Amino acid sequence: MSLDINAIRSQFPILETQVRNKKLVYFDNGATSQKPLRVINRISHYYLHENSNVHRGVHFLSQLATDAMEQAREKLVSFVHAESIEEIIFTKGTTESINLVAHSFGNRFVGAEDEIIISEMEHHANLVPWQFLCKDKGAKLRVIKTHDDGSLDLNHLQSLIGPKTRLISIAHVSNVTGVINPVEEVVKMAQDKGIFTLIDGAQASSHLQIDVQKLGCTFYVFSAHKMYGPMGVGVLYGQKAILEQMPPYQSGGEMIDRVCFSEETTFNVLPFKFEAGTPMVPEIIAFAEAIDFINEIGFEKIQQHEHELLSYATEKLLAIDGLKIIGTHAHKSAVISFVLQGLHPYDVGSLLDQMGFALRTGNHCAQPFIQRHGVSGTVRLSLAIYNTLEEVDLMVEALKKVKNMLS
Amino acid sequence: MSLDINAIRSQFPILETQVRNKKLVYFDNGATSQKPLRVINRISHYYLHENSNVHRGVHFLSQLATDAMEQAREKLVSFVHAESIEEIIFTKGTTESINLVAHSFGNRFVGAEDEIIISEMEHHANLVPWQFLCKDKGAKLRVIKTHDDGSLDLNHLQSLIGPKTRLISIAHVSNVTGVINPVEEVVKMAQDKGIFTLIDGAQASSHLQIDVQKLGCTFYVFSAHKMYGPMGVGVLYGQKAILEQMPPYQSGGEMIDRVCFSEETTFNVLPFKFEAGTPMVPEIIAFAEAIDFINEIGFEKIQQHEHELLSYATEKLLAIDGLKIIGTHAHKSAVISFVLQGLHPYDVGSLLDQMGFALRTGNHCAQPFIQRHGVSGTVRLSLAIYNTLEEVDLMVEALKKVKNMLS
Amino acid sequence: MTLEQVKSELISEFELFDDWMDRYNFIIDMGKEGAGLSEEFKTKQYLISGCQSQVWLTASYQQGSIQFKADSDAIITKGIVQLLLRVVNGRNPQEIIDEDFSFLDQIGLKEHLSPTRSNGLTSMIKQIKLYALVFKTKENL
Amino acid sequence: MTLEQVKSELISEFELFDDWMDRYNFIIDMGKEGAGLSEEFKTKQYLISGCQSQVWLTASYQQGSIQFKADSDAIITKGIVQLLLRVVNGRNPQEIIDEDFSFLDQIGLKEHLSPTRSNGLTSMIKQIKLYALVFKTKENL
Ligand SMILES: Cc1ncc(COP(=O)(O)O)c(C=O)c1O
Ligand SMILES: Cc1ncc(COP(=O)(O)O)c(C=O)c1O
Repeated sequence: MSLDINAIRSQFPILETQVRNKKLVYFDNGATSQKPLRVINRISHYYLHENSNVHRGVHFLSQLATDAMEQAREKLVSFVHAESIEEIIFTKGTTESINLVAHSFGNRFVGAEDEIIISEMEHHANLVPWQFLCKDKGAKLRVIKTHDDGSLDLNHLQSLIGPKTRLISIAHVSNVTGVINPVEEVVKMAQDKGIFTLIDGAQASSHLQIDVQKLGCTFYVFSAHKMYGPMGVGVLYGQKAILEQMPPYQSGGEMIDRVCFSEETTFNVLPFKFEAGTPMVPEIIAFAEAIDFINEIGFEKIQQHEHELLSYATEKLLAIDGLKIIGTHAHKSAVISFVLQGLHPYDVGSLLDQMGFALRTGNHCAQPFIQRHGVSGTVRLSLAIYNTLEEVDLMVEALKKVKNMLS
Repeated sequence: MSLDINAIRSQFPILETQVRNKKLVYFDNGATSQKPLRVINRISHYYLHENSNVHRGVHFLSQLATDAMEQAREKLVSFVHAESIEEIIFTKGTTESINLVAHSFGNRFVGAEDEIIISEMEHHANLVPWQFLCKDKGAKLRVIKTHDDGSLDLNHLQSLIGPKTRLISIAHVSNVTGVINPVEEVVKMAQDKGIFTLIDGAQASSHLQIDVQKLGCTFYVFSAHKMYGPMGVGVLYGQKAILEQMPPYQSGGEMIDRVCFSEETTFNVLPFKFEAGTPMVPEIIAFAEAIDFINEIGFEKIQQHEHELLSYATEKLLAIDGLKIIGTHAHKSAVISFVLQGLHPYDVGSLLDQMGFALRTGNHCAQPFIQRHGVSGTVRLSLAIYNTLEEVDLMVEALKKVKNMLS
Repeated sequence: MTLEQVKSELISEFELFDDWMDRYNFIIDMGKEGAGLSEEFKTKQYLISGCQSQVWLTASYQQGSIQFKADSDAIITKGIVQLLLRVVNGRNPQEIIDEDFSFLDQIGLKEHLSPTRSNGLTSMIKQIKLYALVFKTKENL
Repeated sequence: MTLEQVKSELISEFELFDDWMDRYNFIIDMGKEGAGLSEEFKTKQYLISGCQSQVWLTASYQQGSIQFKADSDAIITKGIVQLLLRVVNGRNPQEIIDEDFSFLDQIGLKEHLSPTRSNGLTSMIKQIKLYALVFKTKENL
């Protein structure tokens, strides 16, 4: 049975918005996805019926909010196939998750002369924190090269791995090209040498089934807002044994066991040790609702639909003269980055915007990767479960118009 | 003209909730306040009509979201009377704001043997980050004593200030007792010696008018969720000249100007330098809505109403035999912490909860302060603009029943 | 009585109560009357720390059955502790290991056992089961 | 023509356009025809960095009036830059300092000037005013 696209679209009222008197076509899902009504309503419901601070409260509402939040954590455990709730830490998003690891894992496990490996295609969020850490610790940052088709150069990775390598941190899916990295292989290469791994799943979690135990990575991170969930919340999955050895990151309420001026302050158990301060309770609860939304459709149908969109769009776009796709590797998620010969992505994006299309242009927070491909930026089309073939057709037509105007 | 309490309450539908078949009486505002409909609706509106990622987008929705977010920042500028938007940084909340300062200010301005002064009454969020920093830097933490009535011992503070003092960080209002600290005086004492100041305004921002320029503090921090706004967002106000000298905290997208593997990575301008990753956009926008809610009532009326509640509740509670208020200082916000002789706060709280009252019991994340008063915890009543004298009456009656049951 | 019988008995006792006040009065009475622990056992060694109330627990093992003693500084917590001990005292390790304590649910005290309720009760149940496991292991040596 | 006259002229020109396409075609033409800068000036020194398109700006001052030259790698940005220069070129420092550039609003280009739009135009206006200020200060020395 295939996807009932109308049933899905009807859950996203914003898709019917008029933008500049034209119907919105939303192709900026890699930046943030739209949210189904159930997610939006879950937040309102929380504030209308359950709102309270969590964990420390004796009273009914506080218990209600706490239970809802902890049920959401359980849902995340199943979603990524973690072992226990102790491995699921709520953060602001992918960026904070990686910063947490860079700080706490870095402090415990990374010393002078040690090496961290990332790749050329990383988003700044999986790049700058490691630059900082390396500078701080006197460690070295090694960068895996990529092939022209946007895929990882595994031979180069093999040559970078050495006795000093402590961590390999790479994207599951590239946010610029949509190329899916062979994370299983990479983790395998790392495990053989006792090297830790972090997988940046920001662009994967709404498209691919995640099984951290099967994968065997040390850390896996992602953001709710890119997977039909609310802004302001994300996850750090970490192996319990490693999280336990890491010092806390932020400190304050909730992550404390005992505070004293004379004795050592002691910390709460996992996962609370890493969750200082009042958490983003409604966002966490609505995150679970987004996961239900995804699960109810199922990854099989999601992938089938998105693959169809991707193939169709790729074919139609390549038929445009002078259009070049950056990232032509076969194993891809539904993202297409392209340039039009002689045209600046900003110009293309500005005109498409006038016609109602929401796309992203620029360097996609991955400046080194963009430079490597010798362009000043790309136009990026990133698709989601609610996009349609008709929208792709509209965009291809619009693009032809844009080309005419600019040439 | 006095407050139309019914008009206010009607904006908070959750206040009509039945809890355990009794009408909810919500006295846990110090932990988190309830939200007026306009704040809740603002979040839904965002997701239904404006949702998009901010700042980097060329397209219409992205511009809409960005403008709304930056207008919210402007609103915060006026709210605290900052000089410019560069001084308003959005964080997860008070805890993150303080951690940011402890990290970034700490790295730039605090060295071995330097001293940081906090007070005995601080919330763990304004205590543990400084313990961490001091341990890390080899600096010393000095703790201002408090008087038995819960007020700061300014003579002791005077004696703690020395040539090595770098920062004084204290609460504007104590979350345990409601005592309002003489922050103007403290800042004055610090300024005279070139000492920096941080004011933890978590318990002040919905009760007192804030004017950071008049006050002259270096930093002022607070959380939206304690002031009728959403969870998951807060503010760090910092003086531009100081923020500019501080290194970034978290790193990733948005806070970067230029990233390169060979050259030094350069950072974005203030305030973005300190806002890595996708921000909590709808929360920020709804925060501005909460500020409108406060401004439309006005601090004068808020204070008048809350003062009336406080006086009334204090009088009624003190009439109960064996009840002792912790924090009897005259200059107080609408918070009452009390103990009932011979009774454990957990027992009192559990029974009050059965009767529909939402109060907080325990150490209120201020263990050292609770210990100093020789109790195992308190029952805390923290009032807000929508609370009524009748609710206080109900609570006093309930408390008498509780006493009977437990004695 | 078997463990199951004690549980049924408890459940029937609670069924008699009309409202929360009766239920809590019963628990409070259990707390007041409970043997508790003498001060020498209220030390860090026996402490199970909950954030808001403290629980102390000791255990001894003789002829196949375990005997627990416990106390708390909060009377309601102590009362619930006494309820628990009524069920587990005199049992053999395996019985305790197998017990899921869901009967507390049936007598309307579920909320006190939520792992997010920081009164120390959840930790106490963990500790009770840990003792049982230790005694069982010793037995098998 | 005075500065106000140039602005009025621009506004009337734009009023003739029926839709966004006409407006953008005009801007694109301005961008294509604009003098721009020779490569030697497209260096870091003259760069005003926006995140997505780059703008380069130079200025010279003679007999009380300023002459700007500018370029951009994006054609729309360059077109808008040409519009701006049509207004500010040949003016004296004070006129430029006093101009608020809200006429861009009136010709439907407000969005390009939003400080949150990272195309470098806002920074360019800042830079134009900075030049004016510097020249004015020199004048008064
Ligand atoms: C691959 C990748 N990593 C990290 C991030 C950062 O995510 P967030 O902004 O939600 O922290 C993004 C989002 O753009 C991304 O695409
Ligand atoms: C005085 C004080 N400081 C800091 C905090 C921490 O605030 P948040 O949990 O919103 O980060 C609180 C909240 O309880 C507080 O009352």
